[in-house]
Amino acid sequence: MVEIARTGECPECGALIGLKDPLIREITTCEECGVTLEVISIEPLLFEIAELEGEDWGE
Amino acid sequence: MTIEVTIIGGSGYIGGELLRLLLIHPEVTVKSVTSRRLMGTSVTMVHPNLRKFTSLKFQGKPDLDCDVVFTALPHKASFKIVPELLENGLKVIDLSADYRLDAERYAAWYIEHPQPDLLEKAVYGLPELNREKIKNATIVACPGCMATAGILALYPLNDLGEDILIEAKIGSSAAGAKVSESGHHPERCNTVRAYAPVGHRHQAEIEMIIGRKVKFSAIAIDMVRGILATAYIKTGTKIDQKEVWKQYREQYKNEPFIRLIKMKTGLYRYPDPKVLIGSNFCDVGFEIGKEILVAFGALDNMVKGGSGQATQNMNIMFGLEETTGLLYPGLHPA
Amino acid sequence: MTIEVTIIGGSGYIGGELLRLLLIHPEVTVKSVTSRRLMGTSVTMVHPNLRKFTSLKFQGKPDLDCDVVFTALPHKASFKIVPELLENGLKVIDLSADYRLDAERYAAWYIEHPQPDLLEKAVYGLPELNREKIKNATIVACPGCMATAGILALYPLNDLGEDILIEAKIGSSAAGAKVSESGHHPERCNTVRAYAPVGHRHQAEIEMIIGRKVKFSAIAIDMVRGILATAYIKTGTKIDQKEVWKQYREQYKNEPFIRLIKMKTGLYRYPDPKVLIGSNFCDVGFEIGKEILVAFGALDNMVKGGSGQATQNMNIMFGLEETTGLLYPGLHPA
Repeated sequence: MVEIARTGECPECGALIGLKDPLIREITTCEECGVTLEVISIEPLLFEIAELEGEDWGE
Repeated sequence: MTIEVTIIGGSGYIGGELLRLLLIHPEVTVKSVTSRRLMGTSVTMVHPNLRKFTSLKFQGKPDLDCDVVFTALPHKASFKIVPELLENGLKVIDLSADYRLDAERYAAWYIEHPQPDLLEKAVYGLPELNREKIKNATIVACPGCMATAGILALYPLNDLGEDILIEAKIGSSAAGAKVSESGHHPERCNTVRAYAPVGHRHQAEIEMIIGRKVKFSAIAIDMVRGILATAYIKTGTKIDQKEVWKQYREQYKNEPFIRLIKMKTGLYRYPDPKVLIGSNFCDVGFEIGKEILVAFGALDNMVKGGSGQATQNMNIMFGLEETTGLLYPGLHPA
Repeated sequence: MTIEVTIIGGSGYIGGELLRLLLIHPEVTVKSVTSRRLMGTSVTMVHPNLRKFTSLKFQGKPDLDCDVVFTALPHKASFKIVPELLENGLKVIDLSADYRLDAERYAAWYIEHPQPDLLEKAVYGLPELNREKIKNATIVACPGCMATAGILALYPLNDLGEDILIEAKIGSSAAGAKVSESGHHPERCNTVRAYAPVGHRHQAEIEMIIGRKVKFSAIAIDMVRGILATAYIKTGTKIDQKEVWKQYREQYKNEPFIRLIKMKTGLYRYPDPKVLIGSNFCDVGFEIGKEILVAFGALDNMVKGGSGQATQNMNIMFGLEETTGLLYPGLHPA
């Protein structure tokens, strides 16, 4: 069975993200904007921005 | 297909960078490089990075038995030569400001243009916006380095409104090889110098291309190569982020030298010339505030803002794959 | 011929520079890049200059279905992996200090070498001196960056005598990507820091190759990339300049990446890393005083002093033209 990559839209930047055989709660990263996402639905493939502890980046 | 090239005005930094790119360009042979001041001197005396890459000497007269001439002269010097080159049936790629603006703007910023007919024929050499015209051009006027960064940052955006401020932070190589008080190392190092807070001529180019008034300011910072243009657009309302992403993607999705940078993590979240040194990329990005949209354009002023863009135009004019001899990653760290 | 490459330890500056060179090398495909710490992260997150050049992600485990493995790990980490790689019939190019010295010197500077048989097989990866051995090597140990500059400056000289002092001035990228007090920008900028006036391990490599004792000191200066090694040789009498030129020419006349620089005019009269940024050249030169001969070696520590030399070794090991994917002029100014 050829693994079909499902695609869904990044909620942050709208980029199309393809995942083979996605799982609910699976964590992934949007390549275009680097946001960490959590799979919240398989059919259709939907993501939510995963809560991460604030990263200190500023000057 | 070998393109025979002559460079008129090869002793400066832009001339040197043209040589760096063209000497290793797979489809190019550099036939002659001129410099009246350094006639007879080896090119490598002024461009020591090119040792072992060329034994060319600066000539007083250009060898016009070639396919294309790059003119890298101080402003207003091109007027004396370009007409003759075109009459000889040569293609000309000019890196000065002499043929960039339309007649009306040129008169507003300088004086009446001395060669209006030529100005008419000249194509503004920004491939991402003018590719088709550049293909058939006989004279291409390469854009200013800061104008390139500002235009590429703003161009895709639809609702720009009327309140746009662009500030370009720029490195010392953009001031050229000629020594000066302002370029003297003890004075230039660690400076944050507002050398053109108003009235810089690149403003005219940006206004011409994006079709509205802008405020433009240039600040020299402690860097040799690089520009970051930050454009502050008053939007009045909070714009939808995905909509802005869409506008940039639509405009630049097939562009080999534009990268969209707006990241949530990592050290380089927005465009930054630090990772573009020596490369022909322009990194474009943005951020959204309550009543403001900030757009970014970063590039190496000597490559995408100068000799690289000129080479990109040459590739287009001669029907080559546009990235030929230009697909180099920036150095990091450098 | 396509060489399939895996890089073990790709998240550091040397790993990033290997990727910069290998991703645009005409005969190479990069199959995998490992980093335990950054497993699953895109390579471009740590090497943003490589955006649009690769979509590779860091892997925890290397893909060993390849032709050659570059190991760019902290010192002593290679011991754990290299044996297994060799048993798999892979060629290994190691950029650490683990296999550079002979057993005797290694024991003197560190501890008994844990893999004497492997150490025996390892070839010191300085092409200008070891080309034939590198051709048939299965494991190549790439030299230290300062050792490369010091050795190439001294090697051609016959009457070296016994009193040699080498001082290497070096940039911050050589200390690597790991943050530290010494690398903190406000402390590192404008410093002239004698961080290893005695006892630096590159001394052992230089002594091993030129076969006599030397004094070696390393000074960190305000530069990101670059090394200038100045070697002061007490000669007692004034040596004939032409004789010294002859020794250098004889040794290096066919070397594609060595340039002899001793000029009477111009700004760059002696070797200077300023014009070598991003290139694989080592510029070598000298000057003669009443009782002293000063020899110079300049290079980019990340290229000829690291990833470029490693790529040069790969070209030799796989019978490619040695300059393949490496003939780039340095950036100037930069």
